[in-house]
Amino acid sequence: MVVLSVLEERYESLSPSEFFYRNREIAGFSNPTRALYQTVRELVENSLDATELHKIPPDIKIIISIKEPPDLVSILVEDNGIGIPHEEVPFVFGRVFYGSKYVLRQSRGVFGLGIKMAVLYAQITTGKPIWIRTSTMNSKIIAEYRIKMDISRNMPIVISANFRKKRSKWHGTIVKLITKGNWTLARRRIEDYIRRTAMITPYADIYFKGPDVELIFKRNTRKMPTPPKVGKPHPYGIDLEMLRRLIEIHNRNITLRDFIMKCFEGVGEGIAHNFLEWARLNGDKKLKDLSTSEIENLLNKMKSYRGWRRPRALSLSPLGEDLLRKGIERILSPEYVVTVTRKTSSYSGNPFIVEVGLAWGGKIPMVRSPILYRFANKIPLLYDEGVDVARQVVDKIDWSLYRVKFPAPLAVIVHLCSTKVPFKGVGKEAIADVVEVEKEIENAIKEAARSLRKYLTLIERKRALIAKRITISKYIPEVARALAEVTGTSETKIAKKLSLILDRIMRTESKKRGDIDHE
Amino acid sequence: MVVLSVLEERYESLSPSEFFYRNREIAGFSNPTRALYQTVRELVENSLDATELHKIPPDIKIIISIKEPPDLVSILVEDNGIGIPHEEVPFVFGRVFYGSKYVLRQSRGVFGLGIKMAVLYAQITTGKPIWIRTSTMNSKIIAEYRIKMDISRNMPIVISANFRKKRSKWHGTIVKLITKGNWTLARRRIEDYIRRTAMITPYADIYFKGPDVELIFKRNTRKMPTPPKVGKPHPYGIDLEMLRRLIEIHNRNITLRDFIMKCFEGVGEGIAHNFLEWARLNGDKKLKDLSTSEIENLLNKMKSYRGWRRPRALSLSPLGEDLLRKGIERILSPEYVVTVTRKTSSYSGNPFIVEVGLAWGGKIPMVRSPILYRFANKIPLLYDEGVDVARQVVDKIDWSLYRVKFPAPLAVIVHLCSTKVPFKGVGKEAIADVVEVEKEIENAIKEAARSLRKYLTLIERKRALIAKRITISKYIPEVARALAEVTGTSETKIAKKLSLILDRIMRTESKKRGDIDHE
Amino acid sequence: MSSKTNTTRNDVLKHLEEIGKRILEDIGKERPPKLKIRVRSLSNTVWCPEEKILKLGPRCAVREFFNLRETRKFMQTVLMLSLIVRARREGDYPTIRDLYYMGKHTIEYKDLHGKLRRENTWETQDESDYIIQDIEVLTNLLREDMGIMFDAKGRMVGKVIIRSKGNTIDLSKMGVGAFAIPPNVGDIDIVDVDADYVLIVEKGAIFERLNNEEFWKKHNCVLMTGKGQPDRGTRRMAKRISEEFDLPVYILTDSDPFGFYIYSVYKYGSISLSYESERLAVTRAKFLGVSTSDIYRYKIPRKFIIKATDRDIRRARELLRYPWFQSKIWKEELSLFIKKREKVEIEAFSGFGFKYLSDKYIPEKIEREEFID
Amino acid sequence: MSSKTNTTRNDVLKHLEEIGKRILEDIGKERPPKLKIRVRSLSNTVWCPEEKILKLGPRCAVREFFNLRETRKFMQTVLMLSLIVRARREGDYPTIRDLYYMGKHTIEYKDLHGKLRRENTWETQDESDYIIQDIEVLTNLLREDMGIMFDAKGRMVGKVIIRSKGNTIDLSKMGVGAFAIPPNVGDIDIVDVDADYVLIVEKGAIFERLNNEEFWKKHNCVLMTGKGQPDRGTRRMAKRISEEFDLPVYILTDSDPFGFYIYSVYKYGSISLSYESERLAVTRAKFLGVSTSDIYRYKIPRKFIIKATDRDIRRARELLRYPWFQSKIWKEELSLFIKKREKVEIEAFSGFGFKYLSDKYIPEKIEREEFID
Repeated sequence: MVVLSVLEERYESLSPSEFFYRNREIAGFSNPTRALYQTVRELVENSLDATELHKIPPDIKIIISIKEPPDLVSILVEDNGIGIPHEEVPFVFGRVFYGSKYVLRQSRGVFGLGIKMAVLYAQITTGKPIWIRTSTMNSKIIAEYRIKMDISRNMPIVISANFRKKRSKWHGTIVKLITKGNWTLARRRIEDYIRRTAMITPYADIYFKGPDVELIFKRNTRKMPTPPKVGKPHPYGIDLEMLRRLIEIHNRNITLRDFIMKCFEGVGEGIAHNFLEWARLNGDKKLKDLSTSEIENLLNKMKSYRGWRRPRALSLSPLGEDLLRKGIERILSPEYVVTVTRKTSSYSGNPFIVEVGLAWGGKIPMVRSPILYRFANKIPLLYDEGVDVARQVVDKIDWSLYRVKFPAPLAVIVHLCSTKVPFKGVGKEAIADVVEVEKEIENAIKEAARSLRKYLTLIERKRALIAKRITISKYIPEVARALAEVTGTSETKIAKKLSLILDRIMRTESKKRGDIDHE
Repeated sequence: MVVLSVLEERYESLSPSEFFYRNREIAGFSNPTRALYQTVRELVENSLDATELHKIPPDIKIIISIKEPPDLVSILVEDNGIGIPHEEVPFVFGRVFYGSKYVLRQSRGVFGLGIKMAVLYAQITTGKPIWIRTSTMNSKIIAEYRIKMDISRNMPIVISANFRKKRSKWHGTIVKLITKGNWTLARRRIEDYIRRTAMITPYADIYFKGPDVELIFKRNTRKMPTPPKVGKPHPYGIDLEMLRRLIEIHNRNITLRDFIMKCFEGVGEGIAHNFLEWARLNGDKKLKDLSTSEIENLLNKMKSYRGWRRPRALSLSPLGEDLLRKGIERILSPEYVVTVTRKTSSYSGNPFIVEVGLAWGGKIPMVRSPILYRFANKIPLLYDEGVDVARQVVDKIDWSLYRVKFPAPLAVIVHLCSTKVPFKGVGKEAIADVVEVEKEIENAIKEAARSLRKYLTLIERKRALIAKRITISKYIPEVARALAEVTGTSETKIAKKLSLILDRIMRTESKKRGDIDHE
Repeated sequence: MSSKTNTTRNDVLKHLEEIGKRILEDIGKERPPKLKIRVRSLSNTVWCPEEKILKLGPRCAVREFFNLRETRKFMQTVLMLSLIVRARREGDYPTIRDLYYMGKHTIEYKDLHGKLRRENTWETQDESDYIIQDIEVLTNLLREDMGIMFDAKGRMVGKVIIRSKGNTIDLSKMGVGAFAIPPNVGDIDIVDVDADYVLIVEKGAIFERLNNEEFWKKHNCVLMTGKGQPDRGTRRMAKRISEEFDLPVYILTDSDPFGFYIYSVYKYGSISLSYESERLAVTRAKFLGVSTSDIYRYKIPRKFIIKATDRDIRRARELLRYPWFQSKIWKEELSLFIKKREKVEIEAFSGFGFKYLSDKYIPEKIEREEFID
Repeated sequence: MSSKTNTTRNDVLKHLEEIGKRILEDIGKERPPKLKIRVRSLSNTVWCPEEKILKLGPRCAVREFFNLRETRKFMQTVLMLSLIVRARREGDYPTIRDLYYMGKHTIEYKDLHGKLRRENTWETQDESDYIIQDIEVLTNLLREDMGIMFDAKGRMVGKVIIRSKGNTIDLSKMGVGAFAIPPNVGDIDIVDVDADYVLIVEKGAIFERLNNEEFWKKHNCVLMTGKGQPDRGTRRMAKRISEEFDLPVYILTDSDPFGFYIYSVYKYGSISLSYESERLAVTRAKFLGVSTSDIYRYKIPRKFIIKATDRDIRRARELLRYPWFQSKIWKEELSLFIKKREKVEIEAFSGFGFKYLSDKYIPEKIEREEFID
């Protein structure tokens, strides 16, 4: 144990789990309140990944209960996902930097860190192991484990392992752990998180039971977004290290041309040819013959060539306009919704898609500035809204151009899908202001806002016509009375005549307005 | 290379360097501007640790120059520190989570991550290795290395290594690397960082030369703060994992009583006795006989016992009131400075000391709210001032109680020393609002502010007396003229008499005021 | 005697009723009723160089009952018309505030959402006053002629004999007091004036001081004040004395754009009431002072000089754009003001001694003809 | 004839000079000079139940030249004293603004940092006006008696014969006009009054209307207006007619706390000028209306009723604390106002027809003695 060392400047190495044990606030486990919230998130997100990525409509159950003493909280999360191969379970839950998500596609977890941090935090605060029951789809058995971590060696410790024959068709994973946490303080966050998760997964049944709360979200669609595929890197997205590795793991006998076509996103024969010509590179050269400086040159050329195709969306899984609408409707119950899913775009070679929803009226309260719901790869972002690029875009937009005058019942939903979401930190709570992303969010919101404007204009015009009749009608008796006094003519007669003229005028205008509506 | 995998759900492990390579923004290497600034910081902080911790008055040289193409920047940092044992050099620079700082004492670097990230970033952006020349104090040779990293294996690659005999008495380390960076954008930050570093190290000679700038800070003292010692953990600061490990690495034959006395900060025979009695524990029980639940009970008892001594400052190295004053004077040239170094305090078992300086007048500009300079373990904090607890405390204080009316020429310097600084994130830029720390900062500022108030009161009183004479004197001619007109008496005569009376009154009051000054 | 009331009560009534009939005619033919009213904005206020007065231009606005933006004003116009007709029929002298109350009804109606709402025929007196002005323009009758009263501020004193309601009044025999000018100056006959000129001072306190000193007796003039922006009674009285007895009128104000503008209101009429200039403008009025150049000619000490505000400067720039400030001398004065950004009050002359104003400044300016016409 | 000027020009001058001499005496003996001036704050305004007027209490502030907080005011006081002495010596009638200009000098001095600075003896007229009030208190002389002029607003008409500067003026022979009341009512002799009472209306426009209708002739009264908060001339005139000819005075204001307060200023004096109540308070004044209970007694329609502002309510609460509003009936009226939060203007009666006010409301209230004493 190093803390007891009295030697000056003793050099030594640290295991990753040890590092994160010492710096757990990096991953959001800074205090019992935050840790409880973070644990729920990590478990729910794993469950969603285990279902959605495989086109299984998720059934997620989350049960939180308070133990004795009351700062011990038990968390159980169950899903109907693909399950975990039983031989992998100890490592998946007991080793930092071990997992299945280190590939180029959109998923909720990417750092392979969250669930281990939850295990680690539970272990150091309560000393209790994590309990897992899982079965894969084709497996004939159900595995049950109790696992702890050997933090200094970054290895799992299996406390117990049971395997029994599966009688039902059940597949999925149930995880239960007991951790230190403050339910009272974390409650609002957790509820908010689950509500927002339900918004972005209209096809999921979510059941949540806490010590003093129960939330049930039934799916309002069985349609699911297409799961993402694993992609190849885009030439703009690589660096020297990556290029060097790509060259190394390939058959070093292949030619430069074949290498480019085989290893990179969207590079066909034509593009490969054009690039090599433009870059004055010999496409027939074998990889093994490239010198270090030639590799550096290749990289520079690849990064400055303007002829590559944009990255494709294969590896992304946006919700799509229909599903996003469903999600918004089920949580916000608005009067009007418009959703926009943009085409794929990219920054630094990473493909991304922006989806936006605008929800108006209904149960949305009047607010001075739009309510914002942010999502990244279907993860709701709760903290740090102030520094998120989406907030900045929303605040920058001149809403009056779209006939929105605050206070107004307006909510904006922004969903960013990317193989690499440009977060502002490991907290995964705010998206950084990358120019390309900012532009796409802005375009998406503006596109949606144009539809909103059309809707509001229509509503407004219909109202204006009725309002005109009301306004003028109410003055008719007054005008008739005054004219009667001045001229001695009958008041009723004057009033009748005036009403007659008004009717005629309204008929004419109503026709004209009708034309405009059909534009 | 995993990115090419097409298998679904392939499980695998990641090396720490690979993790940070993929998530470099976590450590502040998000873009070329930030990376350049971060690289300078990491190198300078390593240099300061290599000198100060060993009572060597630092001579630090920082040279930045622009290469071709101009987004390549060369950074050289030289120190007169203790040097690195030559066999350790490859690991120190080429392996993540390897270093000498994983002990319980105050130092600038704690995560053992920064310098490796600089190397990693340079390597992936320029492909160039890092160059190091170093020699330890007693070594007869000077070692020169060129090193790269094998990122996927987290191992150093030694490109070249030269050893030659040392003829001079030189010791220290020179590091040079070429990285991608934007000097124009990073310049202001880097300058600011160096200026503030000079403020907190009045005993250091710092020379900085950039492409278009030169800064020279000569030391104005040779006194140095006492270097920190490596400490033992405090009972409040441990968790279950830690306790388990402490028990494991000790001779399991020793008794519980010996264990407590030997392994924990400030536990003598008396305290151990009192604790065991209070906790109803048998001090004679051998460690090896403790069951898991007994260990859990021991932990709970240790954490709830109120009789431990506060953690000591042995492992901390505050600047002290004199040095802090020197530092402030050399950078801010104020009219008045007061500094306060508080006694050791602690949060969650981590000892910490707060130092505060208030600087008034002189070259400090008039501001609407105090200028704040924040330091943690002698590291200047530049970003995220808005969320720092020190800013919150400064803003909360009712400065008018201390006779400060804004705009005023006031700067506040806050230095927090701790074996574990409660940062808000890995960015190391803002201190979290830990209650104990907040209270100490507040007390320190208030203590200093009381001295400031005394100074301002003194100045003000002297002024008030002179002002009174001026105010009344100026009316004498007017009063004399008016009375002369009304009564027909000579104007000069009246004026003379009035001046006489004024002189007499001022003499009396001046005596009275004098008394107050000496209170 | 052009500006004396020459419309009898009956004439006025007929004229007003005629307007009502014209509206009714449109309605009878099922045509949307409308009123053509000359626009009372600055842009339709024209400077008539021959008569040297401000007049309303020819531009008209059509006030249509079935136009959403005009409907409320149309209703208010016919309402006010009926109120004035009623007062004339009954021989009443309402104030403009009386008319406001007389006409204020509550109209109930259901809004878009079927909710019962209330609206008053007019909310504030601003609204009803605006309509009274519209009716003055529409009928080409002044409010005084329609028997409408208002708060009058003017005072005068001097060798003037007037007759009203059978009384003969000698305005040189008011002692330390003065004659209070009523709103309806048209109901007064001016029998005789024995004076060389009329002096109008902007400020009431200066009037009292000069009256106490019997300035008007010593200098054989008629002394008047309208207390700041003059009311219509004061203006009409000044116009009548000047025209009926062929006397010049000198106006003494503070030296600032508001003082200059007060002078121009006496002489040319005001922008907001330009439709009545023909009956109110004192064409023989001359600006006696205090002019901006007087500040330097009379070497007024710096401590009495007030820094002009941005508002003053904006006002002066506006004056420079008015056609009736286009004489060489006014352009010079206003440019000097804008350049120097300095103003003074009449009372600043007291810095030279209490009697400087009456013994030196006023007589000297008149004698040397150092006024602006 | 207690309130007529009975101090000659010479008396005044001597009195003022005496104060200067007393100060000089202190200085001659090398004692810090000081002035004892009665405090003019609300807290030192006392209600004198015997005389039924507001008076200044006995509390004095000592104004010491060598006290930092008082030094500037001391200088200003002796400066103002010298100005008034000079005007009296020369027989001038300055306005308070003239005095401001006469006394405004620039004092140059070096500040703490040796920088040359300038300061004026006073900056704004507020400052010099404040000192004039101090001198009134200090000398126990009214400003009118010291020959100081100000802007006077009052008008009157009725069967009143006055004499001033050798002129005899019949105030029933003003035609459609009226007599303008000057500041220095002390210089007027009231020769004869043939009337049953004095009616003071708050508003100028109502005065003009009633004068046009010849209300005073029909109802045999003297008609006056002070146009809102009355000036001192109007108050003194009302007091003199009432006392010298033993007539009751009825006051007609809007129905709101500001109207009630105007009544109390006529009757008892104002807080800010309580030192002059003895010479200005019209002790026989009665509040004719419009009272809060009148709103309900006369069933004024809701649309003419104005919602009281928070400021109105605060004002009413203040009135309730004044000793001169402690009669049962005033307490009831004010409490009713605070409860109902409603106010009306005099003109609201026009809602019943133009002549309602003059033909019904005023005569009826007087006949039935429905006024508040």
